[in-house]
Amino acid sequence: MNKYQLRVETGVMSFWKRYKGKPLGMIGLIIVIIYVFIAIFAPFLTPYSPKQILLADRIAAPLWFRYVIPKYNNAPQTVTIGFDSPLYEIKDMPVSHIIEYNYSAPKTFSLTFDCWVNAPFHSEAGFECLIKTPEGREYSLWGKSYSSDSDKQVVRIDSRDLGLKQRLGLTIFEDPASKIFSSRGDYSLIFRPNPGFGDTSTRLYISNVKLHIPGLVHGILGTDHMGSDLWTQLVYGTRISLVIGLSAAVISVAVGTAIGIICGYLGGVIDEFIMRAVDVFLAIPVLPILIILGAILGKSIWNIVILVSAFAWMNTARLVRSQTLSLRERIFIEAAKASGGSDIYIMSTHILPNVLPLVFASMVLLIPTAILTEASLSFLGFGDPRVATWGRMLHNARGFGAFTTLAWWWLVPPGLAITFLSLAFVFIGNTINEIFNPKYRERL
Amino acid sequence: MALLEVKDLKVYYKTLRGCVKAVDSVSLNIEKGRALGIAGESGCGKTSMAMAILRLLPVNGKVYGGLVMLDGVDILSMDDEEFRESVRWKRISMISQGAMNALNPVHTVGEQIIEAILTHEDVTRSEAVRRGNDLLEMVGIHPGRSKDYPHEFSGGMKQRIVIAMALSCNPDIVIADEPTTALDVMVQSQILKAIGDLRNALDLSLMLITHDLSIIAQTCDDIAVMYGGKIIEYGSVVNVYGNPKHPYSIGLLKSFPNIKAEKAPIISMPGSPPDLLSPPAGCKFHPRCPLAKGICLEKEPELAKVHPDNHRVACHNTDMLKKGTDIWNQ
Amino acid sequence: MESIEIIGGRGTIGCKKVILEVENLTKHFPLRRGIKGKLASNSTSTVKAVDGVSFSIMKGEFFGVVGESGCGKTTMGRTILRLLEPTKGKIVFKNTDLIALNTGQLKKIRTKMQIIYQDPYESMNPRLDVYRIISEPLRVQRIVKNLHDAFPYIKEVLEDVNMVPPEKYMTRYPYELSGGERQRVAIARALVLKPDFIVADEPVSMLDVSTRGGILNLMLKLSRERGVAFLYITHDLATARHVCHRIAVMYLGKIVEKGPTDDLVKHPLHPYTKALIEAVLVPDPKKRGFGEVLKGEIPSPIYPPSGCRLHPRCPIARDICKEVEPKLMPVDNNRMVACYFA
Amino acid sequence: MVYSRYLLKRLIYALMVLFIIITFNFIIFRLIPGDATKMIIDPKFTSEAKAELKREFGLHEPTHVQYIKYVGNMIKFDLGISFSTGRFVINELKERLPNTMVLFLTSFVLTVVIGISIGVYTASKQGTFSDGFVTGAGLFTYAVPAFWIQLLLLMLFGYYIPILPVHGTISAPQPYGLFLQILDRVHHLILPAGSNVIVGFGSWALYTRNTMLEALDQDYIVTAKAKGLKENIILRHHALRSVLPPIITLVFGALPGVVSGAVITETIFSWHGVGKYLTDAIMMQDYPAAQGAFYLIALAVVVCNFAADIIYGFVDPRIRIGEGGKE
Amino acid sequence: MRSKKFFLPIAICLILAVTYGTVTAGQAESEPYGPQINQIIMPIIKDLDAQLIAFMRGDIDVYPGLSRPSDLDTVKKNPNAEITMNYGFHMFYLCYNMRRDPLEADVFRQAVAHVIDRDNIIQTLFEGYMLPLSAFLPPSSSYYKDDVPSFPYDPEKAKKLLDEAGYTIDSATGIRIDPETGEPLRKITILTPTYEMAASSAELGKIIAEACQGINLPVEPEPMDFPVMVDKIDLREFDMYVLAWELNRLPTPLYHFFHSSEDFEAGYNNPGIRDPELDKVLEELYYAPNVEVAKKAADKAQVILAEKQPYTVLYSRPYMDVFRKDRVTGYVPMHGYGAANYNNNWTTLNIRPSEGTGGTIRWLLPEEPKVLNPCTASTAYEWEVLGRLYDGLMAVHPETMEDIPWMAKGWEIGTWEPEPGKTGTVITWYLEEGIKWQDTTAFTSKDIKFTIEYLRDNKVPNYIAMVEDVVKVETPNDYTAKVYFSTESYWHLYGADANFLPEWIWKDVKDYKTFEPWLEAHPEVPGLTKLVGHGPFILDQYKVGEYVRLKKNPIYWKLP
Repeated sequence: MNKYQLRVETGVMSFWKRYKGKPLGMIGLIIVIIYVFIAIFAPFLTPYSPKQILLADRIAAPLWFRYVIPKYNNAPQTVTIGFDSPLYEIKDMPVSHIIEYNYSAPKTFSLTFDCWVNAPFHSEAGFECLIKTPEGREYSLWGKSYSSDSDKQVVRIDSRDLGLKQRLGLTIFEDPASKIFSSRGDYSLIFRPNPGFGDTSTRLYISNVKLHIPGLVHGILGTDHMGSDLWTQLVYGTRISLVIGLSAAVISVAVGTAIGIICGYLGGVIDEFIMRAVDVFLAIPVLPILIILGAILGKSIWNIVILVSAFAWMNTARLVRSQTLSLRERIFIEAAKASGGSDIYIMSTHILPNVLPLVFASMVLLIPTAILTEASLSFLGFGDPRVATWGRMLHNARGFGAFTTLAWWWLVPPGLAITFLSLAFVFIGNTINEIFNPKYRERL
Repeated sequence: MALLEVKDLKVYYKTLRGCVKAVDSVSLNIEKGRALGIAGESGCGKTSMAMAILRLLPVNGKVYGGLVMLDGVDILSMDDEEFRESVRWKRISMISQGAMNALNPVHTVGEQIIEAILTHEDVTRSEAVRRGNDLLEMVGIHPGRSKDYPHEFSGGMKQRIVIAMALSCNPDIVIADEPTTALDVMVQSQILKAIGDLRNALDLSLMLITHDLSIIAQTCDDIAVMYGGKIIEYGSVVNVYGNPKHPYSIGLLKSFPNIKAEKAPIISMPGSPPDLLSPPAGCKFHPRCPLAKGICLEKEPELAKVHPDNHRVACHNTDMLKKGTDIWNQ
Repeated sequence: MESIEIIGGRGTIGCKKVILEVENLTKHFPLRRGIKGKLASNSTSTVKAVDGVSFSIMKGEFFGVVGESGCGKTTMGRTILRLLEPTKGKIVFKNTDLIALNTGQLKKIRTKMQIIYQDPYESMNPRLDVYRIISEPLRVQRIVKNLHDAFPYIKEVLEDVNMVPPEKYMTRYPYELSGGERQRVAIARALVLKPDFIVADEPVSMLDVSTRGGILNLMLKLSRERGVAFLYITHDLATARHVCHRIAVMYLGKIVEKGPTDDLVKHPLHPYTKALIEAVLVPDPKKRGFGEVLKGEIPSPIYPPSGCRLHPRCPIARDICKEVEPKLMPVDNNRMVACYFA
Repeated sequence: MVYSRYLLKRLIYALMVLFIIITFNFIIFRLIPGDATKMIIDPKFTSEAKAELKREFGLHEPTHVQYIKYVGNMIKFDLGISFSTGRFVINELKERLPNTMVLFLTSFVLTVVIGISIGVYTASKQGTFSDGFVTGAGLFTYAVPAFWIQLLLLMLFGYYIPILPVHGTISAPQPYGLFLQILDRVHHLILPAGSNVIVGFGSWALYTRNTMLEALDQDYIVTAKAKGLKENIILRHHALRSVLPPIITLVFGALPGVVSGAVITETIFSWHGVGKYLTDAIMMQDYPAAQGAFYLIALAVVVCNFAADIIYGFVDPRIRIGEGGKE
Repeated sequence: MRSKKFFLPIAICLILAVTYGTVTAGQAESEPYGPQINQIIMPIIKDLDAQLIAFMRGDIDVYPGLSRPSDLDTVKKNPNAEITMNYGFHMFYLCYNMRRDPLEADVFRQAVAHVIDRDNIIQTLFEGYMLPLSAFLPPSSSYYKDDVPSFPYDPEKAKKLLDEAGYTIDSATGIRIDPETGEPLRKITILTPTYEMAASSAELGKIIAEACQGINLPVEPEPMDFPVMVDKIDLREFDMYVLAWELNRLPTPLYHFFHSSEDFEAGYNNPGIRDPELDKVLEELYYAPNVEVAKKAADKAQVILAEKQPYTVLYSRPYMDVFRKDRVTGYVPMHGYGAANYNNNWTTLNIRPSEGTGGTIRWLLPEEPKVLNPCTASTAYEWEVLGRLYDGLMAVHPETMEDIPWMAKGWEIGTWEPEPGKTGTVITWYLEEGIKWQDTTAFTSKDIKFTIEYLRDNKVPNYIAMVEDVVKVETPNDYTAKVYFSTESYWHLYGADANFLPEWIWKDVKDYKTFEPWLEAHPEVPGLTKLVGHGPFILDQYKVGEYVRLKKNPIYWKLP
């Protein structure tokens, strides 16, 4: 088949017509559209913000594990119980509240309430706060005596508190939460005045009672080491990855194309010089230099974009240059010159449109490279510390115990997200190449 | 019995846009020691035919019918390995289109000649080297250069090397596909002369494929003119050149100015060769033929004998063509 | 310059107007050797593609330049149009010294001189349709303001090159045309500015044999009817003989022989011309035999032989040929040859 | 000889690159905001001590003097003294270099050899499966974050099924006996090198297959077939041999990327090598150390590229004999 | 007792942990004879996950300084793990730049102190395993005073304080108004390390900032790279920052941290407190002739500091050292240093396999020791190795934290007149006899003289503060050394107990900085390097990046 019989069609419509026929290209496009959708509507896809912490226990598993993995069948979701009445006035009878707890034992819990007493001077008003298990065991969590009126006090009881452990007769490495909530059924939260609470004028007021049991399963993807929602991080990471990938690719390809065309077309010393520079740039190991420059210039997203572009334009420049070189020798360029076309006219009317398909494809193929580079940087801890990216999720997973807790659900999703997005762009880029540049086969 | 006999050979290519009948029921013979020229414009199927004979068609091309008999043995139905061992190069060798590309740039030319010998013949390496050197000498290249790489030779020399290579296993038939296309006239002359000399010396059969009628006129005994995958005229060169019977052959001959004859107008045939994806019905030449009539549009003409000396033509209008009628006069 | 062409013996061949005069045209390419090479460049490492060529072309004349590949004929064609900058020499086109022109002036004069290329597939931007391809010169030269205005020009010129109906072809892309059609489009593009002079660089060598004649005849017709002068560059002496009024034979950047076509073909004087003619095969099995062709191949133009450049291959070379380069000398009124023994 | 001139040219070029890298190295580390020695200056240092320290690191001199000295030092491999340890950077690098070389060479050679072999094999066996396999493997290399795969493998074989070591190059303590020591090293190499191979071979396979297929379309392959050569001779002797030069260029061209990969691999598998040294040094803002490590890495790349040029010349006769194919 | 660099910003020595005495380990065996094992292999594992898995798999027997509280869950699953927890000399604090407005106002700082919910922070960030602090010395210190004025979590109180001081809330911005300018307060930032460097510190900064915002103070966290942060702190370009100190058992850091003479660029007085009364007390402390005076001064200083709040001290981190109780025994929990620290001689000497004696113990080293040169080694990881190669003149009692005789069987603290009218301290050491360097050379008072003069003359930075006041060292005989200081201070006792260097090796060392004694073979004794100490263990092998192997010193003077 004669190479000249290769049909080169122009026009968006005909391109689209042919693109439509490529299944991989369409899959890629659909995936990218899904990602873009996720990026745009991130706030609507998750109720949390990526920086919100303590949504559940640290490294909680995904909620749906309950239905899939037997081990998690009864794992608790985050339970926060606020008691109906805002204020209890307790005289001498205990107040108790039934808490229905139907999960397996949690790791921690906390209980907060405000309390104050109205007590005559030198009385021995006091009370304790306890939890009674379905079996009838009682655990006293807190207690205090007052010898006079008190100001309102915020009481915060936390299962991890060493004092509480001591109070419960546990060693410092034992865990009150799992001890107390070891069975299922109705627990009672009791505020019990001291025997001989005092004379009739003594009043104990308790308000804002809130029991919080962080869940061991949470959300779509569970939580990280700070109890922050992983799905939220994943969703917001999409934004960053797309922004970084697209802008780095656009910048570097624009630069590369301009340089490539100018070098290829004008040739001479400029070409020689820039191509040597390209060689030098290509000989520099990218990641180390990005790490160094990133450390020096600061770790903002835009610095990363610029740095990634600064080390990604060379291949485009080479490609465009070689294409331009061969185009320059093409007779139709000379024909345009023979008609009196100026250099700029020729570069813009004849060369640029002819390299554009190549450039476009290489731009699309650069996006995953940029995304991967950013992910690598973030993974190594050299990314922008202020934003949640997929690379950072992996960094955290590695640094904060995904391995030792075997929390594969923390490790797998960000990688998959990167992979699918990269694959999608590769599909699109290859399809564009197939349509526009069938002769051109780069090593993927 | 002819040395090589091609019978009703059909070679089709499957492409995305449809089936291309590159060679459509072609039959021809080559006798021992004779040279057959295949003439035709680009895309007429001449190269496909050669490739089919050597069983070197690209993946999408396939022989859909016909026989290729070498000494009465059908070589198309032969087992791959057997064909490779006993036919390729040993019986039929090839001088391919564009000698520049027929030599592997990363091996020395000597090596490339020797490996053919070593593959097919049970000789020692030194014997092969000696023969390689002889061959080079035969085509006019100093044997000392056998250690050089292809890019160190000029185009003409490379072509000579390819010829030497083609002769390395003493084949019966050499298929030369446009052996001089990329060469200058002067070198072309040299090469063709060399081929001719070797053919005489070695009593080779030759199938020479070219678009240039002058080359066939100068080197071949017989000629087959192909158009649109078919042979439309077949005969000895003397007959065909002297008395072409097909409008296409006539036009083609008239398109070649003869520098050594009186100046004659160059004619041009209107239109262009058929698109083999959707060839015209009937005679494939009819859209361009000045003589085309009703039957030409419907029925494909047979290749029929028009002269006792095995001159065959596929045209419905043979009888209308009297010698000297200037059908292409514009 | 309203001049009379004076050839060799200062005789006249007629009172035709000279449209182009080339004098001692030289084009050397420096070898690409990188920055370091450039710094230490010495004059010997250049490709002497065109080395002192002189001739002139009349209005309406078909002037052929024949030679093997590598003889510099293509370079010469481009240098004349100043698509390549000449190293030295003089090109006078319609009384204007082309070499002295600046970019703007050059652009203007390009309307009067055009080029047709060997490869019709390559000479058009594959991303443009016929209409745009042909209208490009008009737009570049600001003869029309926009694409739309170019319509009458394009219609006319397509008719001129026998592409009828023109509307059918205007919207096609090059890949939808056959080789012959493309070459017609190329001619149309060259013609649209109504030039006086066209360089035709092997315009038919890439075409199928059956369509060559049409293109040649079309060019002949144009030169006859419109008085367009052609510089016909080819390696094919047979077609050159068919169309040209005069032929110059080039070898290694030099013209070795020059003269009216028939004269030159029938009675070649220079051994090279002779060999060239001998080498042309004839499509006639009755006239078999390869004539005496020169041995070897054309040497590298980087290191051309001393003296007469043909001497290493020349059957009649003598000692003097190795040392002193023969000048292109007039033989008779119309012919010039560069050989001591011609 | 043409080849030697070619080599000289490539050598000059390599030196030029090296020089640029040295300069670059010099410049970027002077771009650091503030004083580079800040990290090591203990607050209780007196001002004389600080001045002394600056003298020690040569920071008291004017920039151009520093630069000249710097270039000289780099050539002499005097990479300065680490801020964080006070040791000569070159000594610290020397301790780590063998580890890096082992990991790097093993994984790179394996990746390339396996990749190319698969590419050659699938080129000869065209079919849906091999097509899909090679394309898939190529996509895998291109689109999947290598470090992620390494993390997954680490998690799988280090934690879920703890059969492979998760850090380091040898056991502590090293077993006695050479054979056991080698075995021990191999055991530690499996995960890092193996994961590199898994994520890396695909692109080689795909590229090799593509270029092989392209080469198999060449006229000289058709000629070779016509010559009746055996299939695998054509494949190896003609096709592979002629695509080797571009593959070799690519092999060495891939080095900078591989070095980048090594940085991550070393971090993930706590491999005590130069890459990890570099990241640690940057984390600690130990600039002489980072500079030294980077210089060593860049130098390795330059040397490898030069080696590539030499080898390229060997495999491509056009370079060795003349008519520079690479220009 | 070897006090090295006497205090380190925590992140420089990275996350080394040290201890307190609520101990569950095997009972303290104070029999000071050892070592009981033949060798210690210290695998270097930097990766926290890898450390944990190595312990869980049984690749290490001693896992000092579990640094992520979350790992406790995993460790607890191992029935053979014994966790010891000891509070150490760690102190995490929030520092205010008192040079800057509005932080110079006492009430402002006190208000901020009131909004910090230490308990909550400790529970959410540290699983409850930190010790909330309000005093200025860590509780392991014998100078710790716990009954200082405190500012417990009470946002209402904070609001009230501010309201009363005139910091009213601007209705437009919702930000409090600076009473001096009448304008809303400017933005105030809290510098924190990045999440990468120290996630909990970063989170802490965020929590404090949010708490401040809750009382209408415009405070925001600003995470940054640690070196940049240190730089800014040195240049006093900060409003507030959070960071930790790793202190020692002496109260002298109070002087460095808060004496006005230390308030210069890059000086230790980061908050920039200049309080004459405090200065006086601190000088008393710093130049105290004896423990009693020091104790009193330290108490006073802590009270003043608690009121002034130049720092708000937040918490102290415990040391959680984990042992495989099925494999090893004999470890001694200790105040201040934990059970596995190199300062804890008792563990070093007593630790032994659960069954029998001799054998090997695998002891995790969480960082590369890098420099095994006693003059330049600065990180705790280096001392984890070096500390076992050297021995001190004094030792610390594991329970009482008192100085007890060790290589010196006794000492005297006296005074002299370095010049007329001035008083200086003289420390006289009386050495045990028969102590030998590991290469069998005798350890004598000459070595003390040499070392102290060597460190002083070379201005070795790690020691110079300790020995710069040394005027001379006299060695009346091989077992007596008199060290003369030009100033009077009880603390010189610790200054004169450096890591002693064998004179015959070090006297030829030109540049102590580039000397790499562990890489040079000992000229006489095979199997030994030039890193010669007198401690219980000998450096046998250091495979960089992999492990350190120590073997028993067969001529250790305290062998059982």
